[in-house]
Amino acid sequence: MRTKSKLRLAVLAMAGALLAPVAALAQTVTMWTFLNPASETPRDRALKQIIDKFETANPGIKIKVESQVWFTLAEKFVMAHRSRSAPDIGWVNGENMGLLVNSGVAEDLGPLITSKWTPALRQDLVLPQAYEWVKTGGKQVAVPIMALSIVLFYRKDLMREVGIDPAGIKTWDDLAAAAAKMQRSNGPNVERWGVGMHLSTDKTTMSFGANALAAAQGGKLFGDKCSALLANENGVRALNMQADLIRKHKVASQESFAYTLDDVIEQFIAGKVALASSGNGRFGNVMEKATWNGKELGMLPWPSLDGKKPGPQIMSGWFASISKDSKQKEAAAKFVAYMTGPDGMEIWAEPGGQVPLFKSVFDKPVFKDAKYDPLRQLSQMWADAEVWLPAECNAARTFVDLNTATQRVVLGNVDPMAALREAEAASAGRQ
Amino acid sequence: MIEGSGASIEFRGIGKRYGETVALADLDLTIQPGEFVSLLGPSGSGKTTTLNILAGLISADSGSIMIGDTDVTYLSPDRRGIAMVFQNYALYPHMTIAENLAFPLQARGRNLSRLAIKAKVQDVADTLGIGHLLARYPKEISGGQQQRVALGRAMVRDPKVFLLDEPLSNLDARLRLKMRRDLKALHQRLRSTIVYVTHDQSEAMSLSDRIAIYQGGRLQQCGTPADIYRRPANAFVANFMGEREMNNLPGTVVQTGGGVVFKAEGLDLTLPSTLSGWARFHDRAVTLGIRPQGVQIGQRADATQCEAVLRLVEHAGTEQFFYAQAGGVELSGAAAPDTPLAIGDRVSLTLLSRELYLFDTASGAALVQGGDLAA
Amino acid sequence: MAVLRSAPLRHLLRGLVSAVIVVAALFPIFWGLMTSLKPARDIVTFPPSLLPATVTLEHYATIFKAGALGFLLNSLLVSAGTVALCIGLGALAAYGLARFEFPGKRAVLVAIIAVMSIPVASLLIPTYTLIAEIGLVNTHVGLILVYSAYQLPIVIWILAAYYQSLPIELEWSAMMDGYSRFQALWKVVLPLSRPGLIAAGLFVVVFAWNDFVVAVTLLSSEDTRTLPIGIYNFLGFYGREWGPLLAASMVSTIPLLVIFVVLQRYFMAGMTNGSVKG
Amino acid sequence: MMDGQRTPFQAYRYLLPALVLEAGFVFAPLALSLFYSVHRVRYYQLGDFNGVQNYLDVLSHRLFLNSFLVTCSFSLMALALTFAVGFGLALFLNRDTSGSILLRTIVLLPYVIAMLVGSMLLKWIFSTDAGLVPLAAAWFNITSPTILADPDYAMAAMVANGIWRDSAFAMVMLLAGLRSIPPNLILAARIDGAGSFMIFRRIMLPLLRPAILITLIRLLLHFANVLTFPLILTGGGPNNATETLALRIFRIGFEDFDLGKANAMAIVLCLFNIVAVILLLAVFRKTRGGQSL
Repeated sequence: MRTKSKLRLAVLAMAGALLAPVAALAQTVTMWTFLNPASETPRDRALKQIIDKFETANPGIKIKVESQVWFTLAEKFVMAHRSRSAPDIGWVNGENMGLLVNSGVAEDLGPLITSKWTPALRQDLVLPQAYEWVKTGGKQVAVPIMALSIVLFYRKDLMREVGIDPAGIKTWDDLAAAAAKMQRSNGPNVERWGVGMHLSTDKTTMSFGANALAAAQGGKLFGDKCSALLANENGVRALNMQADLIRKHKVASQESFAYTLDDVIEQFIAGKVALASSGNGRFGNVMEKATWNGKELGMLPWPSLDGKKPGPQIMSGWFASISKDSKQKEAAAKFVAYMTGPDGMEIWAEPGGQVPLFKSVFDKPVFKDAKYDPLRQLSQMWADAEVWLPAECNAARTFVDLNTATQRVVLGNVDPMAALREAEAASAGRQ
Repeated sequence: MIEGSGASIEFRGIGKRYGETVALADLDLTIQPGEFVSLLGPSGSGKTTTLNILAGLISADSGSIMIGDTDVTYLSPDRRGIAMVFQNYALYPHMTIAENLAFPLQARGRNLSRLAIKAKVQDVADTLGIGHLLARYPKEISGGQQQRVALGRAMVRDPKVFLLDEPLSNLDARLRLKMRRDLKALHQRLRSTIVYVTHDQSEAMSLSDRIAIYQGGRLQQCGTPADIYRRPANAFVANFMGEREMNNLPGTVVQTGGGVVFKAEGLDLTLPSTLSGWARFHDRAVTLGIRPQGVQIGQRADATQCEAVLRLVEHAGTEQFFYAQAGGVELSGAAAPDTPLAIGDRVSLTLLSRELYLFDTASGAALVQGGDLAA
Repeated sequence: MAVLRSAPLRHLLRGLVSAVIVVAALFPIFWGLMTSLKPARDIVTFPPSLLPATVTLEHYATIFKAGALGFLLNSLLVSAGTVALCIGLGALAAYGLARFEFPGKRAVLVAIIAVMSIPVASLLIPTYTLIAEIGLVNTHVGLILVYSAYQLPIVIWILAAYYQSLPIELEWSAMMDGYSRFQALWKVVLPLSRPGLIAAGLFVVVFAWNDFVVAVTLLSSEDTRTLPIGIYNFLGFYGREWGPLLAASMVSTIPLLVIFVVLQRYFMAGMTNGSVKG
Repeated sequence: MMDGQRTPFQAYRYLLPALVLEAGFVFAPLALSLFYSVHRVRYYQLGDFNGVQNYLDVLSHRLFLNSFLVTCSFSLMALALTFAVGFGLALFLNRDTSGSILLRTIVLLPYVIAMLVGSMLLKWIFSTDAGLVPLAAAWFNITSPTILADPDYAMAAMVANGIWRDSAFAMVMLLAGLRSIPPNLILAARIDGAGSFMIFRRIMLPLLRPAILITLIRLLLHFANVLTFPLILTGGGPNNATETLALRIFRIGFEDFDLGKANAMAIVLCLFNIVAVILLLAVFRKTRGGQSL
């Protein structure tokens, strides 16, 4: 028996050694974000600057960043909360806001941040709805860091080449025609597709069809109690429009069904597609990395089915929330307030390339430069067509349902209405 | 010469090396049709290599092999018309005895009907007395029965040549004796050529028409059991044959006034007059060999004598073996079972002349022996 | 068999099949390696070039800047811990199974088979809850314990078979010589079982080093992240930037390759003794 | 006994630590899974008991049948081909020549590198962007197929992923089986006049039965439950053509945030495994009759 207890001791000792937790400093605020301050993209650099400036101004507080994959960030935050290992601050993307709102893991930021605002600051907001959007039961569960929408990227050089005026693209048919002109083939192989679509059922977000449908329904995708509004005439038209880009107009690769948003952007950067949807947040990144002249990057307002009004800008973005379990809510709130306040916004705009969420920041002389025109254009587009889908609904997966329906129609030869009914049921099943 | 249904086998200059090691050196050996030949030797002596080359399991580096009139040197095992019984029987564990026996008959190119196979299997099984075991699996029968199945699997094809690789070594002593007898009887009846590998000299002696004895990859001698026992070609063969090792006394032969004397360490043995011719070996280092059976208690006329003290006595049923100190050497000898022997007794020993051998110490080659009175 | 059916045709055929095997097995890895050495702009050009026109280590620099070294160390720690725990507990348990008849033996054997057939995917969520409950979520210990629980059955299975192939007389004689049963296991059985231990250890390493499904669930912070999670995150950070992704993949592959190339003969020998005899 | 009183329970002194670990980290989560599966668990928050509702929900979903069939067809195809290739490799590389040893090591590489990495490498090869597929298509002068966006090709790609990675596993197991056949038996059969095919069919195959069975069971369980292949290589698409049961569990749990249903599905997958193994055993038992004389 002696040898055995020795063995047990050894096992315990080994376990103990591994268990020894990393000692945490008293005033270290941990933040989960999808950015990586050590990296070089514009937004990464902006975050680094914000943290540096904040830490200089507040020597007692250290901000520790732990980078996560963007598409699992929200769920990780909620799960970590359940296991009492959540960070103080967690970033949540708009598509997954339902998770945050429904799970109740976020501290009310009203008393900590927004109630401290001056009336002047309130008047200064570019997107007041972004704040209202993440209020539930009077509680402010998060505040916006950057607003994003899925926009249409295009290449000015290609448009010029084929002689199309971007302003003339009003309907989806216009878009298909423009795309067809910009497409380049070499024998049986297409070297450059007209449009890049992300129709995968994996890690996805709003696609063309979802935008068209929302436009046709006056900006609505959900009815009461998060029931998705898909299976109707508009839905069929939107779905067919999306599917026709592949099967009829042949301006999008069938591989679209395997593409995620990331894939499409990579294609666009590589010059393999002429038009692509993307989060506007990547504008700077695309410009920098493009294998063509990045200055030729432009944004189009969304077309619509009838061409009367541009399609909606379905708003999303990154939001900051503070865990209810945080032991240092005050310090965390201080940083969040800084990061999302006017000072932080200036850095998000330059070098971050984001639309600052305070008008006063945009009015500063430095932002008069032409290189900020895209940001101005964006905020104009938002003003024209801003739409917020209900925060409490699991919208991200409803977009997937719509993609699934499109795949069913094109690859499975299912009737569009039937496919949409399935999608609607699937969406309802998870709310 | 025995005539039979077996085929002759001829090894011509067969050699096999593994790197620096010579497994078999330049083997020439002819086996007559129907002959039972044992390959005898210690492990690593080349006997199993010979068998495996004959079976086609390994290929020779040089030389050729004939079975009957066919040169089989480059033939695969299944085309040599041989059958083999392995030391551990190599019964197929997943087949019943019947299936095991039928297996060789189902091999490619043997278009036998189901019925014919069945009849043949039954026939062979009955011959070997295992007809009642056909439905069982190998692990369900005894070692002796497994041995018979292995034999039966070899017999079922009526091969011209049987190869048996120490087939009795996994059996207990009594069963081994019984199987030995059965095997002999079987050979008498079948008259196939049998090549039998063993390291047990008594097995080889009792079974074989001829014995080929190996050492260090070389064939030392090939002859009838009596021949090999009586006329060993060298000290190794002489020592290997027989239940017990010979007494080996290194020394010299000298001619003195009293006759021819063999001088060993601290012991002078005066040879009888019949062996006076041995004086001609006076100029070389020789070894006097004598089997224990040739060392007896008591005095006899015209035989070599010496005085000794008994050191150890073993009773072995039919006889007694003793070890006695004579001068500087120890001699082992045999006595009748009822002879009173006690340790410490002083005895007179007689060394029977016909049991005396003289070997060249350096080469081990036999020079002369007491049985050859002409010498 | 050795009896000469000397045909150069056979050699040619063998060589051809071998070549096909090598290409099929290695091409994806080779292609990944070459891609990881190409500058970003060359990666997506058509037609693709097999070898990089210009070799760059920029992608490797990128991933090491993003903390790949830390992930590598975490993976080493977790793998080593899992192997140690699995072998430790497995060697004991396998001995119990190999050398004793006891009530409940059948139940234990069935349980071992059962554990091998439970899908890891189905346990992820409750395991997370449980691990969180005992405060081991986002720790290496938690991961090691879970990995070990998943891999112990195969370790026990391999080792029990290996022990059974060893003559029990060796232990008996050790016990005659005054060793306790446990000491006999430690001093006689285990040293003789080295191939079995290595084979079992390699199975465990392959799992622990490569797993990402379990780790992605149980780990959250950057400090604890193992290499596959690091790579999975690169997938999120860099999207389709194949350069850094493939560079990270190559980095994750090298340590295991080395281990396997060195130990592969033990791997075969350890599996050979009895573990497939049921 | 020398080290204390011998009892029938002595063995448990050796087994206990392992049993405790299994109980804690396999059986307890399994029990918890069962518990969750009969509760409403939304957004990682335990809700009310709701009986078999979760089971009814997941089983009645259109995609359940789809993923069930996908899992079945993927498992069977991957199993058959991987086993065949693995067996071929084992026979081809059975001898211990230095060439065989080198080849065995090479074949093992896809098995030892991370599944995630392997699947990513293959995705890179199969994607149109890498240029290999269009290049190959150009050789044959056909339109370049979009492998990952075509339901059939995507399934084929996943099966290829399985073969590429796991043939080595089958090879190792079967080689081990081959090694456990006493060489004498093969020699004896050869001398008994059996040709290579007969030796293979009558001696090797029957004696390999345990090894074959274990290989098949482990491969089947691996394929039926594999998550990484569809998650990384195909994302379950297109048109859910490669969405296996395991991926669906993952999706329901981590994308729909419905742990109740995910666990119900997990229990269903467990049962699927058990049934699959029982079926395999039954098929195996049946074939046994055929080999007798």
